[in-house]
Amino acid sequence: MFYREAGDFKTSYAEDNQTFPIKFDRYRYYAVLAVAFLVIPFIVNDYWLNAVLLPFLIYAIAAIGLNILTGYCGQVSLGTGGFMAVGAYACYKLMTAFPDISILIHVVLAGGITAAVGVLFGLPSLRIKGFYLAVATLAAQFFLVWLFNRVPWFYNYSASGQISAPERTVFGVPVTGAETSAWAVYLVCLVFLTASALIARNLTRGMAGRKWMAIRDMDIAAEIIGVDPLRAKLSAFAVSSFFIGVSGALFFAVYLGAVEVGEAFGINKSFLVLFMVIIGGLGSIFGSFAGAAFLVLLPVLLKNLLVGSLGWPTDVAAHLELIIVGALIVVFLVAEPHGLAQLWRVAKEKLRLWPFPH
Amino acid sequence: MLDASEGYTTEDGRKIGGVVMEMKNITLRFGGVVAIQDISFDIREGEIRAIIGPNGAGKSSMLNVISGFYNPQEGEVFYKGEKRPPMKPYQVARQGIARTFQNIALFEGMSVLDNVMTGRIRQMKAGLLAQALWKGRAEREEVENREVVEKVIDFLEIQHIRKTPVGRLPYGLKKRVELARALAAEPSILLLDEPMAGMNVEEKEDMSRFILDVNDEFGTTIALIEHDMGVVMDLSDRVVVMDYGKKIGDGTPDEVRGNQDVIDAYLGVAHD
Amino acid sequence: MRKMFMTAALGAALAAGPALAELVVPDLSYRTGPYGANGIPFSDGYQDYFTLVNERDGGVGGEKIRIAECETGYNTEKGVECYEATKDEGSLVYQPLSTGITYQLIPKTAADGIPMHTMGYGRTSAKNGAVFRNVFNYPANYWDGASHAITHILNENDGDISGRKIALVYHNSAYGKEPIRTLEELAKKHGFELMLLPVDHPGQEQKSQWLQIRREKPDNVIMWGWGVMNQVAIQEAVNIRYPMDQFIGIWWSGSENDVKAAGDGADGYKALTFHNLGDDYPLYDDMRKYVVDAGKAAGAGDQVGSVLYNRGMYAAMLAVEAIKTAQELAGTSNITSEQMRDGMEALEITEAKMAALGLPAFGPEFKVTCENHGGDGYGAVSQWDAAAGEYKLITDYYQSDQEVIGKLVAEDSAAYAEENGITPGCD
Amino acid sequence: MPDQLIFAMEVFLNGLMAGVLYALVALGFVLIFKASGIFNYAQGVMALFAALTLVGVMEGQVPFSHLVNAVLGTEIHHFGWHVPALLAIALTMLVMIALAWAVNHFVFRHLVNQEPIILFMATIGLAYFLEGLGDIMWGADIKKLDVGLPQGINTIIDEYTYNLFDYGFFIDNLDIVATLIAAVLVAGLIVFAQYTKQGRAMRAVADDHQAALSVGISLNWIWVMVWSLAGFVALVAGIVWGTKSGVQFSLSLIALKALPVLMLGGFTSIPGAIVGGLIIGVGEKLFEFLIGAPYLGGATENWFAYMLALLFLVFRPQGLFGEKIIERV
Repeated sequence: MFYREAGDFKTSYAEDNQTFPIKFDRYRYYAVLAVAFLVIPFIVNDYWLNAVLLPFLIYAIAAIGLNILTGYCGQVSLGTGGFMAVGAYACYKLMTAFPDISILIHVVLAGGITAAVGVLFGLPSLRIKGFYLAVATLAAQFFLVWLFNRVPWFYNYSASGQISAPERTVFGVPVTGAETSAWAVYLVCLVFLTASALIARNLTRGMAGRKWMAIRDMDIAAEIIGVDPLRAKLSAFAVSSFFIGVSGALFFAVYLGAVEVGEAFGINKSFLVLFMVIIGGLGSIFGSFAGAAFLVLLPVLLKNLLVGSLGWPTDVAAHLELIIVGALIVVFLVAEPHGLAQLWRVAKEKLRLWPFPH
Repeated sequence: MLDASEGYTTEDGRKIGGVVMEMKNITLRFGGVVAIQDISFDIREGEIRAIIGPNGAGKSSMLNVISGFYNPQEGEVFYKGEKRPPMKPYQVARQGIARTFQNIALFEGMSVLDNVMTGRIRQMKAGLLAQALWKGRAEREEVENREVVEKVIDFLEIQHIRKTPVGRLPYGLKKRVELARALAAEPSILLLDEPMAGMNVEEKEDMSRFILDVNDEFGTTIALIEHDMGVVMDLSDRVVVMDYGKKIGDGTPDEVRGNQDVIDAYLGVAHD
Repeated sequence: MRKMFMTAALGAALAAGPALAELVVPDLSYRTGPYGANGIPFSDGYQDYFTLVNERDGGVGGEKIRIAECETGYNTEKGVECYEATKDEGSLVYQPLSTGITYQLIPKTAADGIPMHTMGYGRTSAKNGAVFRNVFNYPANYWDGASHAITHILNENDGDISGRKIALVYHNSAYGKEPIRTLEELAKKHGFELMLLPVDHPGQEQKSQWLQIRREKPDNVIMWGWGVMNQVAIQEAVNIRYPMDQFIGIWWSGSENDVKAAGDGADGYKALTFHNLGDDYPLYDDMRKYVVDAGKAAGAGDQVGSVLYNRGMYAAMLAVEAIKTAQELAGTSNITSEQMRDGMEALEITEAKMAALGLPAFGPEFKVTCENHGGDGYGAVSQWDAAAGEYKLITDYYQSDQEVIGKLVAEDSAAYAEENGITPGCD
Repeated sequence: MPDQLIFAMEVFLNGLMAGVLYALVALGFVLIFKASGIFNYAQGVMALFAALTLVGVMEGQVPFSHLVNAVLGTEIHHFGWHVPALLAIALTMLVMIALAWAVNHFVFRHLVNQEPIILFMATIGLAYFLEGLGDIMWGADIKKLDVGLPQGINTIIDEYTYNLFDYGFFIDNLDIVATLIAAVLVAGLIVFAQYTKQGRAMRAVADDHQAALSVGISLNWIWVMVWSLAGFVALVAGIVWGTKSGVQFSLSLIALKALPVLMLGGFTSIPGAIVGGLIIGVGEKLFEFLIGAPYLGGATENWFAYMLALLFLVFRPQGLFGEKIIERV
């Protein structure tokens, strides 16, 4: 009734190619954007920002990146933490070396540097496939973390070995350092996320995306119809690492402000982002959002429910939280193995036919 | 040195041009097993060329040599008058050779439209940055190539499943989508690997019609493999017959039909 | 109150909550994850002391103390979440018990005007209160610890350790690397040879490091470990028959958890400390009476008197004393976090005070000033007695090498001030 | 002999021993992957869970006591008895079998024919679940595990090598015992797989699910059995590693040590796991000794194990014992 495509005609292929071909979807998308850009900045407070919104926005960028590699190109990677570290340390070195250049440019450059590193570690993907590749990317994870910990140049020879972000401003408003305001930080991350999602969407609906998916679905056939596997896989590694590098830079500079490589970008991070992508839905930009939201929000909600409302001891709550998250993952997979995005798609398809499903 | 000048006219009056591809003394081995032994033949512009033979005759290996998936140990491949150096399959594809597969090799996770669009790889050259921004060349290419693809979709009568994920389609339709993908490439040679395998009579008739129409309408050169003699003889202009990796016959369907070696191979005379 | 927290957490109450007639002390604890075994006793001790003060004295200056516990799992992101969830409740002082979380909170607490006490961990140069106005790390820090270990070795060798070989086995992280610079300076000063042996997280496999120690036979081994790394290191030291009395751990490598798995072999292992051990103090009688036996203990209530429990309790004791000082200074019992900061900066711990609390000679005496947020760097050495199953103090409290450390603190804090545009000052 | 060479020999031997410990963990992965194509991320957590349960049973701990106390306000902790090690191991095994049944019944039975990545994801959920369950059942404190395995330097080897080279080699008794246990375990698994009916059924399933079904083998039954076996291997690994470092959370991280072994030896080969383990153990220890510690500042073992496996795979993608892959269309 409310959600339909009948009567929603296209008169050109360009119209049919757009991101949200159905009018209703398009309006909802504008509404979400309007709320995100025009409403939330005015009501956001520190708790919501730091506990929920910032991690969500930043992890969503990382999840989009990993989804391009794993969901679209079919190359399972467990090196996300290491690549985020590259982004963070690149951003730190740029910030401290060129303090006069805008932090926004540094973040983008950090993404570029990460892309280059990603391509380097993507080379083995030409020979190694499937879970073997996943385990091979762990080599990148462990090596990069060791490197940033080992070589003092990366942390400017500071005594503690931690890197901390000095204050930088955008249009005169501080977005890193101690004196930031919630709305500014939020908007910076939101802009990066929106841009990332748009770019990812453009790439995946065009020829680049088709090449990646062809490699994912059947690499031999892809090669025979004209896809150069080397370039397709490496471009996926590059684009994916770019986003992951951007998210790593934001994670360090804007969200935490100070990080230590082993703790902030350890193997757990790699797994966490992979979980987001799989739970959200492989090969779906929306899935990246859903997965990030699920794994950022759920623990916070559970904690507030169990500790805040029910008043349980924090350790019992923390253990139960693990049990519940684990059980929910299994329940979701049993209900819909293709992730939250697929659940959403199915729901939409039902809605489209409602109220006359037959 | 290649004789590209001569052509011939088929029974139904189509003009067949010069040689597009020539296989010269091809030998392919896997370890100790000889899959193809010293085979030579050519494919001419505009014709429907068939390679037939019983199971295990080396037909598929031959097709894989043509499409660059296997590199033969001996022999030479000439394409459009030039000797083809050893190449990766994707490079061969970019020279304008498209193919279908015996066991359908579609991209199951993508929609029919996207599958057919992958056929346009050769023609779409926008850089990654342009694609990321969906501006300029990238946007223009998407629309222009979509128009070509839509023509192919119309031609093969698969408009109604345009946006359906391929994984959900029945077998016969998948075969048709695969043909569409190969056609979308506007190839100079179209290779069909057992296009009628696993089909019932009706589907076979449909497929035969499409093959003939393609050849007729776009003038596409077609090389196909089939082990079902009957269909092949009706379709093709010239036929190569293989058995146990050797060529045992080459000529028009009528010539081949009369060839004693071919009859023996199909009737199962003991080899000595 | 729980409902209150819930609404605040869900963002419905955006404005600062109404004035609360109680003093809120957040406890960013970790009872799960890789370091849960160490986080539990510390948090139990921290909470039990506040409970004791509430039950026995009716709070501090008539104000009850409310503990807002939040589980971090030793994870920096959760630590930040916990900080944001508790800071608007009027939290007086943070004690995150994690170097990583400390680093996140240094700029945040500075901006929010809430003090943080990083007792024996965190950023060492925070000792310089002129730069780090809101961070306190009394009574001792890592660089003090490094110096304590060397001084102890000096004392045992009649003041001459030139030519000795001393190995540092450390957790390969920011925490583990803390003592290196101090040790290098001290090596120059005293002429010993320093051998560095990093162990990667989590430290389950240390065969390579201990084979190297067995081959190169350093005269002493100093350890900067945490979590499972401690147990494995001590077990490996026992395995290669390293003389345990030449093996000295930092205070985070000196809990019962760390030595128990190695059994009798660990007898004689030494660990640094900046507070006293055991439960032979008058205060513990009250603790049993008012808290444990009354069923009000935090956690399982089975940690009383363990090293880390004592440390948590000591931290709470220092916090309560700082609250008292702050109440005196501010002239009100219901103090704010800014007033708490001033109280901490004016804190003075004397033997008389500790004795009056029922904790005679429990820790070193010290006085906090703006220039010195870190105490005077007194520490002592304890030794594990496997038969009795307890650590015993074997030295008096002695001071670290202030000459070497003072210089390092000044350098590092100046660098931080410059990088972050802080003008050092004490007004 | 030069000192450096003697030391290298000692490092080599210790590397072999470490390799056996890695292989022990890797075996559990291989069993499940071979029979069901599931990459069981939860194998490390299973080892932790098994070890926690074993200590809990031995010490007579009341399961869930903390939760019960928190909810009911009671004060229960221990039953007050101690169970002998062997009996406790048997009881723990029963728990692991029950776990195997539950895993199959509630999770994988519903995920038949799903893609490998989905199955992998399900084991991640399982890992979360077990981690929380283990903690809530037995508490998060460090537990000492002592089932009577010897520990410490082996004096016979020490003296013998001392007479030979003037330098006594260090070999840990626990490592020697672990090697023996691993040998018995592998021999047992091979005998089981080759000579028992269940073992043959298991191999049939590993080869071809459909074919196995068609000759009347119950897949459910085989999977419960395989998960039980993997549970048993996890228990053994938990005992050995738990004796070394105490039983606590980090025990679950030993899985990370097994992954490079799997890469090298292949996910489906038991001899691959053993030989891969040995290569990784020796490789990382020798690298640390020869290059890592003297030139790179140490702590190189973690990444070097993966790099070694990665380099190996780049040159031999089929792994140690795999056959050359011929691609077809």
